[in-house]
Amino acid sequence: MSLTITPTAALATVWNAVLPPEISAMTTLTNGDDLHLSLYRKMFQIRRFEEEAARAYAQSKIGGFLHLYIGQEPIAVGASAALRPDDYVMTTYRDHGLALARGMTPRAAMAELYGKVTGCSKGLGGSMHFFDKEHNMLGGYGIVGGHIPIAVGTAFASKYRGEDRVSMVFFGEGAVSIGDFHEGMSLAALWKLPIVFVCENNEYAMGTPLSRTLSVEDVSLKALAYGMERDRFNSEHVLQVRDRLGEAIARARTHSEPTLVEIRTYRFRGHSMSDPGKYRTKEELEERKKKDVLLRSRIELEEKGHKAALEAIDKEVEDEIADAVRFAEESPEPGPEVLEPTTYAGPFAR
Amino acid sequence: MSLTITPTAALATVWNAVLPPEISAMTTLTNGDDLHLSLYRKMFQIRRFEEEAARAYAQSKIGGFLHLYIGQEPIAVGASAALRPDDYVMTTYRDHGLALARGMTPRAAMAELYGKVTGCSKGLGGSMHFFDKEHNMLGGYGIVGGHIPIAVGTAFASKYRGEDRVSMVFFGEGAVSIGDFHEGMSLAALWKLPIVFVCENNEYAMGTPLSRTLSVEDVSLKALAYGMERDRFNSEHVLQVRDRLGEAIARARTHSEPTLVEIRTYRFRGHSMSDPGKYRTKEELEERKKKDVLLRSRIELEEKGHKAALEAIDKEVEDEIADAVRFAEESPEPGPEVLEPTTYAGPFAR
Amino acid sequence: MTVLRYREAVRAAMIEEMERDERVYLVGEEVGHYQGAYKVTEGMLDKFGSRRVIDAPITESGFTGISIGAAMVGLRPIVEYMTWNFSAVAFDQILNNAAKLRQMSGGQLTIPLVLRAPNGSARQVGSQHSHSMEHFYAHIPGLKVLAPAMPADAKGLLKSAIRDDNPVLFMESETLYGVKGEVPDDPDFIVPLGVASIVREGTDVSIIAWSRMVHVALEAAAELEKEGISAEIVDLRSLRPLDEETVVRSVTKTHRAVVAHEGWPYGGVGAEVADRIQRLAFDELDAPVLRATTLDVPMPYNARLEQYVIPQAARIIENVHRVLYKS
Amino acid sequence: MTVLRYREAVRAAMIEEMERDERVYLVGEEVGHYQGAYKVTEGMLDKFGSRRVIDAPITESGFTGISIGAAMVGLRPIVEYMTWNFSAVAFDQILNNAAKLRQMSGGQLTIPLVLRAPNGSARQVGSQHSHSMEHFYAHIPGLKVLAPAMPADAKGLLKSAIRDDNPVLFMESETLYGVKGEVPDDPDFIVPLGVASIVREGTDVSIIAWSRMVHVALEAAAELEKEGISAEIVDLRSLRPLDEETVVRSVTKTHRAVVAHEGWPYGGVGAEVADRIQRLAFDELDAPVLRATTLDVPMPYNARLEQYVIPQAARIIENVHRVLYKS
Ligand SMILES: Cc1ncc(C[n+]2csc(CCOP(=O)(O)OP(=O)(O)O)c2C)c(N)n1
Ligand SMILES: Cc1ncc(C[n+]2csc(CCOP(=O)(O)OP(=O)(O)O)c2C)c(N)n1
Ligand SMILES: [Mg+2]
Ligand SMILES: [Mg+2]
Repeated sequence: MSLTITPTAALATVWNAVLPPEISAMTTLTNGDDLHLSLYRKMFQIRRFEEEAARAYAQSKIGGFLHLYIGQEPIAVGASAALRPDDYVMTTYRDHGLALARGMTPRAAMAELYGKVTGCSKGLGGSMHFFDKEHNMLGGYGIVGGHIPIAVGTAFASKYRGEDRVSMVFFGEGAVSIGDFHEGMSLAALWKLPIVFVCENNEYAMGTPLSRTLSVEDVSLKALAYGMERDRFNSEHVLQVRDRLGEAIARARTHSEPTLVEIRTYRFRGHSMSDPGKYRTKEELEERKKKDVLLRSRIELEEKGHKAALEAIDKEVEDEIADAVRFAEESPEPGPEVLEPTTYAGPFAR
Repeated sequence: MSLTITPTAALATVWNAVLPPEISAMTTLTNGDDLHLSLYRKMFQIRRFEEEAARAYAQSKIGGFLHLYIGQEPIAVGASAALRPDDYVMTTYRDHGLALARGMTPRAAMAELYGKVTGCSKGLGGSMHFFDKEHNMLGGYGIVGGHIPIAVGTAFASKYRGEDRVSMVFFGEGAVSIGDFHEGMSLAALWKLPIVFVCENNEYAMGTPLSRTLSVEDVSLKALAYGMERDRFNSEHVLQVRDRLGEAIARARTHSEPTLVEIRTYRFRGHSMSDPGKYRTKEELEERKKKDVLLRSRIELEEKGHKAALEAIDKEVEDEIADAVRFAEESPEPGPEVLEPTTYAGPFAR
Repeated sequence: MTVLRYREAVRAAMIEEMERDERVYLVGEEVGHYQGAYKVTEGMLDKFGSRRVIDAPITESGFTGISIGAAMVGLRPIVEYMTWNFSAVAFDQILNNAAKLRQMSGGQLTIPLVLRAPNGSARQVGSQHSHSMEHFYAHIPGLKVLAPAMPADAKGLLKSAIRDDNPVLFMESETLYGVKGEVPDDPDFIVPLGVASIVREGTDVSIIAWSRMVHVALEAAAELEKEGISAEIVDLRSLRPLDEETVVRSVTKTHRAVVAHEGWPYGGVGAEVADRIQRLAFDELDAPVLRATTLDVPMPYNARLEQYVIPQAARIIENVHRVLYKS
Repeated sequence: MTVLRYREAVRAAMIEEMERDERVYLVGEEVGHYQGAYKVTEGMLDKFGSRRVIDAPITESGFTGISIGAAMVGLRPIVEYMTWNFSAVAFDQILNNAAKLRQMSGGQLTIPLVLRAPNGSARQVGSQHSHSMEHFYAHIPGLKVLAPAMPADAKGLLKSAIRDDNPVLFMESETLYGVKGEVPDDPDFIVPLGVASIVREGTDVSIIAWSRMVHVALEAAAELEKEGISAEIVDLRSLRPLDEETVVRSVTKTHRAVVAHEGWPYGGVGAEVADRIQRLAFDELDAPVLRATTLDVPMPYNARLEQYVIPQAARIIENVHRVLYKS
């Protein structure tokens, strides 16, 4: 286990500087510790899953691209806590966190990274393309912005059918300049569709800082152009994420109105495994790691006397991940026979 | 000549209802009547050019699409009066007005409609693709929104070269939902390029009224998402258009900063010649025709005692258009030999 | 049987399938209140209401993506582009999502989606509005591509397309919309994908065509008959899947082939057909396979030049003469 | 002569041309501060500054359009896409503006523009990131398309492309970037467009390839030699214009041809080459032209399946055996 705990009281200072007080004022966390523990468990599972994935990648057991979510876990986990199981979610290539948060098994996830037929996408998708229909995790997508209209389409379907499902789509701040973001936002606002757009603003698009990407730092202001509701906050606590997204989800579910939510966050690893991350200083990174929301939860729960529960979680999660790795290692690879039926439903069209 | 003059004092009432007073307050027109007469002449030339084009289209002398600018003339003419000859302009398929306003001869324009080799684009482009490099009219484009980044690129070139040219790009309110509008705006704002985006909001995109296209009626609000300056006004007078656009042009020229300008206008004809325009009532159309800015200029100039000058203009323009038609009729068609050299510069690549 | 115009056959297919299946809806620019830019969807808004006949803003990438998303969760959208040209701004959605979602999800998802629009040259609409887009899309596994020439096929194939669980691209033609033909009324009438039809039997040469060019090929065949040349015409109807058996059977009989299509000569469906013939019927061929295509330049506006650039009966005849070594 | 890697050869071409001509600039994602996603542009920001080496946000359609506009008024942009896959969102700009502006303006405008990026499969990057985009673009008149296999050709052709007055699409390959070769230092060294090169002489069969597949073809030829089969390899280098004379000359000598390329089998450049050979060298052919291509499915992530789908030396050899009727 590579997670080291550095207890520190003074968290959340950099963050608050960024936002006007009314928007950064934290929602009161009136929720029970049980819930917090279970969300902590999920965040921790994601963290450990990805640490092991990084190790397997270094051993060339995983190929292609591997984009880690480490540092951003409270977003996927908080969001999933606010959503219903029948709500639809979609995200980018940085998709392990959301998939696990929604309930994909670490086995199906790790096996996919290993390219095994027992993986969630039969080993055809890899890290960037986690799909889990059963849990309404409708994919990780590789083209920046391209999944945004797709997600709007799932919201369209819910409205068409008169269902009260909500769709939630995640994307980086690097995606907001591309055409499909604009078209997805425009149509969701015009047609009043039940969707929440979540911009995970981790300040970098690959090596490009936000300042070289956007002429307006506040991404949530884009909502004004569409007459859409907006929200903006720092990811400071998994329950806060759950509550703030909960408001947007309620707006979608009850009034069929979309919201753009910008959540400020930070990724502790490079853009992908092949990125040495030279574009940011060691100091910046260390500073941000001190504000790790996962750590913050652990400390809070420890202070509240849940040491034993946390240790149990540690053990469970370690076992789960070890099991997932073993499962992935031992699973068979897909054979050529999977290719044609995954290209077309029904007879092949040549 | 099919232009009928109905003198009426009470113009501009519908218009003012649309806008907050501070934005609709008309710029004082401190300019000489000579200028007004010359801009009137240009508007009148465009009107008469298009009336003759419509007639020729009905006689099948012109084919393909023909999108008339009738009703919107003060925009192209006011804009051209505010621009320098070396500034770049680009627009949509509804491009006759801008081409003539920039100085394209009615001969080159009419010959293009007739598909003759003496046309501005050698008869290869037709109505939608008027180009006149000499006058820096860099085209009429057929793909909605596609020309917006192109125009931004000309502004990029001016800045790259350290020139103080300005680019101006025209598009309809139907174009603002498409990806290329967003990408063009995003990059112009981020890179601070000397360009003016002019949305000619004529309330309809083909048969679709603005309310079914945009979730926010005020198109100029889109500027907020990019931190861009904006302006918004009704096209009420050609000198007012010139002055208001002049401000945006000055901002681009002096500070290399882009502006989004929304100008409310109205087209008196269908979307193209094949559109019967059933989506709007006769009453609406008649009401709007009463506010014809061209007529307004004529009345104003008449009231100021320029009757003789106007009559001279009538005659000159009639002669010019008749000459253009004659020229187009008599010109030769392009032969197959024009095809390859207009596909590639230099040797053909097969 | 009723005599319908091509546009009416397309409309009938949509109406029947929308009546049959509540999950089917139609979205596109001007498909509703305006009754369709080419009046294909006339009356459909009145019949089905604005929930199922949806006017979209000019956002082809957006509403294509939305329809892929809706299909992914069980609806069966029909997307109308005003013309196929405008699908170019939605190219990524078609290539990377419509064609890939099933595969990326390891077969968990199906995308029952129809994209339809007029394709190819119209009349003097210039270079940005005259593309034959099938040449781009037929290349892509995961998609199916249809291009019927006859009203009955238009109806029967569109119904098959709507019932298909894959993304199907359906290519109509502005210049075919007025063409009349007998069309079965039976709501169960469908035409299966991937089956070519011999629209004219002949013995001396096979002309392989689709969409509007089938009619031009028929014209050419009538001319050729006067010279004593008997041309067989294979109407592919379906470009992907492509019925190579029927093509090969025809060439095995005639020993000579000309592929006639709109669209540029470099690559595309025409090159694919030529390649399949030379590969699968090499020993049967008495002459190289030739192609009568649009010339290799952007489409000019001028009427005469446009006709010169588009393949005409004369260009087919010329190529037939060449494969018969009669030129 | 210096030994350079392919990526260094590409970089050298850009640097030399940017030094030579102030109108040339480079724009793309991560080309500047990050030194290029694949380090092709390493050091260029330092050398030329942020006016001429420009990091762009993720707006491929936007910065492609901007570059077309800049080219239209006299600059000579080089656009780097992170990979050619991402050009799909700029497809309309390339099809409708880059390729059409000269024609729409009746020849008034020229578009001296280079679009470049790695193309084709990389390693396990999955179905959305493994496209061979030349098959879409070579179809379009108004564009030129290059796909060099060797460092010297990469340098010489890129220099020609930058000096060309037309939009030129330049296809590199992530898996070629590390390949080394002798490259002339002379700043006046260029390789003309539209000239194929015989990279291996042979008498029994012609293998026509481009880009990475030239190296795979060389591998196959070495194997074939052990069996006593002498393969000639034609490296097209330039796909549009396509040097059909060299191809025909080779086939006239060997009487058999296999086209080897990445990308799907339906249509595309491979079908075009096969079609040209059967058309222009019909009487010389002793067997049908065959093709060794990527299989007709989206690219799988799994490493072994990916290798199975991508054309390998074995697939080329198999097809050579077939055209020699040895299988
Ligand atoms: C259309 C497109 N262009 C470029 C890329 C390459 N690319 C992948 S991720 C990425 C950066 C995205 O940054 P951001 O949206 O902030 O998300 P993050 O990676 O920070 O989560 C880029 C440029 C792509 N996948 N798609
Ligand atoms: C991408 C694209 N989609 C659709 C069309 C068809 N089309 C041409 S003009 C038009 C309406 C445009 O309306 P607007 O932008 O308001 O301009 P206006 O015609 O009113 O001047 C449409 C839908 C097109 N040319 N390009
Ligand atoms: Mg980011
Ligand atoms: Mg309009």
